[in-house]
Amino acid sequence: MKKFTFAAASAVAIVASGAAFAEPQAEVLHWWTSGGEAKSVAVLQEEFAANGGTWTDMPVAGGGGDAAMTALRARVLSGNAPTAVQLKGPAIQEWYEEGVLADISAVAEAENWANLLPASIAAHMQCEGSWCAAPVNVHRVDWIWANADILEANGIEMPTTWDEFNAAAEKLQAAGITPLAHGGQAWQDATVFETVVLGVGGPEFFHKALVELDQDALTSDTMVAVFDQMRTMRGYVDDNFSGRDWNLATAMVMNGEAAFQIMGDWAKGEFMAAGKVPGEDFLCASTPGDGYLYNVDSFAMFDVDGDDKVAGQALLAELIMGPNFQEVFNLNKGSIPARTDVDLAAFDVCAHTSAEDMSGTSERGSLLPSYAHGMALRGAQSGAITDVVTAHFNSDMSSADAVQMLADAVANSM
Amino acid sequence: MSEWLERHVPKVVLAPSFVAILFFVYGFIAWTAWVSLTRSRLMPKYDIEGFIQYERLFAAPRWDTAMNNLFIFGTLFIVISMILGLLLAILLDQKIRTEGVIRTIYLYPMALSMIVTGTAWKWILNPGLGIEAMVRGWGYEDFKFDWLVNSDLAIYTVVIAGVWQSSGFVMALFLAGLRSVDGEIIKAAQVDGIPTWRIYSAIIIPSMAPIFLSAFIVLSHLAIKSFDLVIALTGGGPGYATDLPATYMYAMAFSRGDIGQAASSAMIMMAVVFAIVVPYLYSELRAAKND
Amino acid sequence: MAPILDIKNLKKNYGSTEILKDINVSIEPGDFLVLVGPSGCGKSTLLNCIAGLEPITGGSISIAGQDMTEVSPKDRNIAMVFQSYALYPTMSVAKNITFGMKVRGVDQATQDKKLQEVAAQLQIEQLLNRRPGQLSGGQRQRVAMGRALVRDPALFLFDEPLSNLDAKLRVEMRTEIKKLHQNLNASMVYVTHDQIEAMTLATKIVVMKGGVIQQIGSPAEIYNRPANLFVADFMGSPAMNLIPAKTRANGGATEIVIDRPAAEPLVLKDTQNANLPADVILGLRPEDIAEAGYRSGDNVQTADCMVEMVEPAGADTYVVSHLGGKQVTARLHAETTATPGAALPMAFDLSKVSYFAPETGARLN
Amino acid sequence: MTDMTVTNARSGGLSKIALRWILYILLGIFALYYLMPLFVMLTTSLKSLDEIRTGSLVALPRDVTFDAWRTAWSGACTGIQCEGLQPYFWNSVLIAVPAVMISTLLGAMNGYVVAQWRFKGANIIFSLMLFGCFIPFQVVLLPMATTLGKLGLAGTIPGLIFVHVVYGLGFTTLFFRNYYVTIPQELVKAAKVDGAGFFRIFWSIFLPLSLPIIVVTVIWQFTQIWNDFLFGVSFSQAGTQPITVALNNIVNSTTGVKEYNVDMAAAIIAALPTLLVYVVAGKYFIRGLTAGSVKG
Repeated sequence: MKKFTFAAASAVAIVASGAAFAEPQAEVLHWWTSGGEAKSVAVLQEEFAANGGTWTDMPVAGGGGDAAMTALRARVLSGNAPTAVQLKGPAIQEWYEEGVLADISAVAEAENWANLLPASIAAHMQCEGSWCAAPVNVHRVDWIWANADILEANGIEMPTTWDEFNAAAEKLQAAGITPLAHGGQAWQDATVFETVVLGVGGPEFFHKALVELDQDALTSDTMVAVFDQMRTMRGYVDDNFSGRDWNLATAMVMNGEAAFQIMGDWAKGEFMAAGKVPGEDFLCASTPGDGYLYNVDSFAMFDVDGDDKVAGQALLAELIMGPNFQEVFNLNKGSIPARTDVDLAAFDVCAHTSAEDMSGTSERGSLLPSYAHGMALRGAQSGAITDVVTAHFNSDMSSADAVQMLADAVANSM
Repeated sequence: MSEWLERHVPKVVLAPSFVAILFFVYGFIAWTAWVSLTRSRLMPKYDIEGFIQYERLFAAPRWDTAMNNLFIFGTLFIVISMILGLLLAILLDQKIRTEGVIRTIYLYPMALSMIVTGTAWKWILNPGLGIEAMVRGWGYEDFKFDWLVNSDLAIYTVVIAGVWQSSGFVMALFLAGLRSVDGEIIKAAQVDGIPTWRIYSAIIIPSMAPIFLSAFIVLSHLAIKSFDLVIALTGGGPGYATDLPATYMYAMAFSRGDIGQAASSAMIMMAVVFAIVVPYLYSELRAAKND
Repeated sequence: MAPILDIKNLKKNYGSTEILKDINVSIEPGDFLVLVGPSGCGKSTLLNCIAGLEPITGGSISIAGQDMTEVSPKDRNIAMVFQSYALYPTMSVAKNITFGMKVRGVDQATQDKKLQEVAAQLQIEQLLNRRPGQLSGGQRQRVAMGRALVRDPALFLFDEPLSNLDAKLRVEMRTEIKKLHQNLNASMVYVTHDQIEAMTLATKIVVMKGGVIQQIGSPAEIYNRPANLFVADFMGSPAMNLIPAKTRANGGATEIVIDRPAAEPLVLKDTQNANLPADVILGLRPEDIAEAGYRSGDNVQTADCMVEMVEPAGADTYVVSHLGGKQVTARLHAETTATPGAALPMAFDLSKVSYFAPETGARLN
Repeated sequence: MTDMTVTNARSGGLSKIALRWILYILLGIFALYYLMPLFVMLTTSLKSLDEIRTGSLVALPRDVTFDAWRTAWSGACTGIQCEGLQPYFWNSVLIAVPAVMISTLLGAMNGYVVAQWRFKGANIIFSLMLFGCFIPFQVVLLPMATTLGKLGLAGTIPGLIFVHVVYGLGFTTLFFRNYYVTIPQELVKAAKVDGAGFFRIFWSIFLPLSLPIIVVTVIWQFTQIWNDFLFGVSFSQAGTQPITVALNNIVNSTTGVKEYNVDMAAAIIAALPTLLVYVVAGKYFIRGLTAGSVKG
């Protein structure tokens, strides 16, 4: 810890000498606007201000960042790019290829980011060998949340295989409880789908199918089995799931109307906001199967003119990866820090599980990017897959047809 | 010089607007046409690659659904809004004492942004929360109204909300039309002992043909541009069952970084608009010539 | 005296359509020129060209000795009264009348003075503060006139100003305009499709058809000696009888032979006109056919005619009979004893006769 | 038109009363249809978040609280600032008011030219402008962004005003053209003879005549511009974002805690100016339409 502080201080020194006397400026485009999120980002702003910087806030929420991306394109085309932008996954590389990203390697190398981040996450932050983005957090996507009372009342353990899950669901259904709370929105369907791919096919299959887009994997029997499981799970969802917001699904679990929900760890925030205690009122576990699907939020720096803004970028990058911000932000957000050396004492049980699993899976090579949250694939491809997944889930399409459609859609999106 | 200016002042006045429209509408359409022939992804690129984007577009089942939906939604939205608008206008035209209040009630949805109203509609139409639950709560346990969650019927809920938003405006158009019909004709008809409904169907409504045309144009413009409505109400779901060309295009351009694809879908949309608007313009111009 | 309005070789095209073809008209100060013709004949377009409201394709227009061909309406020293009156709806009557002066920067005192004068002249003093929407048709008409009068222009232009009034009011206003013309001794150009208006008002009439002037002349000339079949038919009510006939020379006179159904052809002898072609169309106004004994003169011929219809019209009685394959109307005295189905001796006053060539329609005598 | 009830009166007292009842019941049913979403929004905005989480969404509030309204106006987070809609409200006013005024004035001038000063090609120009109404706005975002950048208007309020004016021109011109086309051309002729020029005729004669259609156009444009999100989000930057972007930021959070009561209150607040315009000017709206704009 001490050592780190020293490094940070020297980085600031480097940055400061590089952009002498310019007061750091940053206009930050992000889509964290709801109460908890906003408070989390505010921490960053305060630190930024404490270091003499001026933070200009440019929030654009909506559609999981779609609206922000619309605004970003317009800003870049008009030659008026924001200083820093909330970007994630392959989109970072896509923007890099457009030649509009700034290089923050100076800060990253001074701060030794390469050793502080799990390798697969660090890869997302690099563009052709240089650092171009700073990670904020790690959301785990493959969580299954449960109402503790319901499980106890029905004598059910948290499932560790999909078969166990199915058995539990049958039991619950017989008891008149909706087994799975789900919101029928495309991205939620995709979230469930990728956890099933991971659980049924295993990490290697997940990587082949949803990262490499290997046609053999996409058309394999395993993929048919995945769609079969999706069909089974469609039976565990209540009739009115369509279009439901995820948080209303979470509320169903809280209120005892449903037993399980498969959702990333932001769902924890909803439970906490309602005063529920993890491990007592509600339970968290990874979805069946080995592996860890991460959704890493990060900030990319755009090429801008002006020493003040360049200084702002360096300072921002450094603060984002700073241990204090990583801790405070993630405590608020429900996620865990991206850097692995942050003290987790203040975090809850679920976060601990998440952190342990992250380092474990990182070693085993099963720390994988979430396709549903734009970490694994470029927009066109992940969108094409989601189209098929949601079409299958919301109709009586056969698994074989779905697999065929999936292969076609992926080919057509190239 | 001043003579010249005097003679050409109308053209000079119109020129800036015309140039603006030429550039910002037609220039941009040309730009879109160009981009639709490229492989633009995240940002526009300008190397022409042929009709690859159109081939991809027509190969995408989601685009089929979007066009089908536009047809279903467009037809129903326009027809129902017109019928409802006309009906409400006729009802309101019967010397209603509270007309001001009722008219405002019918008209206000136009003033609301769909961003949030969509959520309210989502709840109302959701079987577990809204109308179905309410009616079941009254004891009619078999009552079913689950269009929102049914892939085949969800597009009709979009129609319901769309009609809700726009029919008030159509009502206003028709009400204005009814009020501008020559009162003498109606008096004459009443003296002849023609029943009220016949007066409407045979005399008043046929005389409002231009209003039907205006309403049609406004409604088709809304139908083609419908975007917020779908995003807020169904998000295009279940699945992509309620996708419309406008939402398809937006998704391609801005969430999927597939600008070439978005441009090609925009061009097809524009062709549809063209097919609707050009006959209208033609009739407008012909009418102008007859003056 | 120099002509107050002189139009030379005026042409007007809309695209490739010729609206006015080679128009030549000129009037003296104090003239009341009426442009008359069926709708679409170009008379209103001509008026608009005179006003400068429509650009012309060729030729020239001069007003009060000045070439006005390229001059804008406001500088032509004209005033105009429109068919729809074109009163400015949001302005009071007073403002309507003074608007032109205000635009031209006439001082307030002069404006007020002129306004009072004109208002008194037209008896609209009590209307000055009203809006056009609160006025009756006749009152609007007066305001429109007032707006023109207050200009005191070299030339007044009227575009069918009476066509929106009811019959009684139209006659009243017609008289009023005539009186105005006489009192002011102003020069006026007046467009109408109503030939009675033309006859009663004009000192000079231009009959137009298809963009071409058919005849220019005094009302009497137009009425008595129409230049062609069109003018003959258009001017006068009931219209001139136009009867196909054959001619043959008989000494110094000409015999006119007219077929009639179920009877011997009617033969009339014209002692004043000779050298007519074999086929002619004979034009005779209804008042030039009388009951025998009621008309005498050098060139009056009498013949029995079968009466088909009798239409009493108060002061006169119209009698219709069949001649040369046409219905022929005669204007008889009110007390005539003519009865349908019976023969009646009738007098044809050939001193007033017009002959037209059947092919060209041109006047022959 | 106004005497329709006279006939009903003649056809007998009892059936007349019955008919009136049916009429009012029908009108009432439709009013319910139109009011339903507003009811849901209002009741939700008056509930506490706990009540929403546990209770039915479509029900009357058990305890009425105005906290959500207060939060929406001045406390909700729209980013790291949690000042509610308040600061954005003025941005919207600064955008909408000039944009409505300019586009209305230009539309009036254009409509005046197209309807009353026809010259060769004027109709074609008008049709081209009208077609501009139909262009999907998503299409123009990217080229417009480039253009605004070149003009130096990127991210500024004048830039947003400019965009709204350009894409409002088609409709405003259409409205005024259709209105002015019903005014006899002789009015212009008379004024020309009176010595008035193009602008004088416009200011002294046509503009005073145009109140009804101005009301229609202003209502239409104000609604469109105030409720615009797409342009607002694309062509603004920090400090110039309009209220719809703020509303969207409050409402549309993907992974945050959802406060429906605040969302609904915010939505109603954001819509208040347009609602006010409708209530106040609704009567003139109908009158304006009656006065000619619909006589295509």
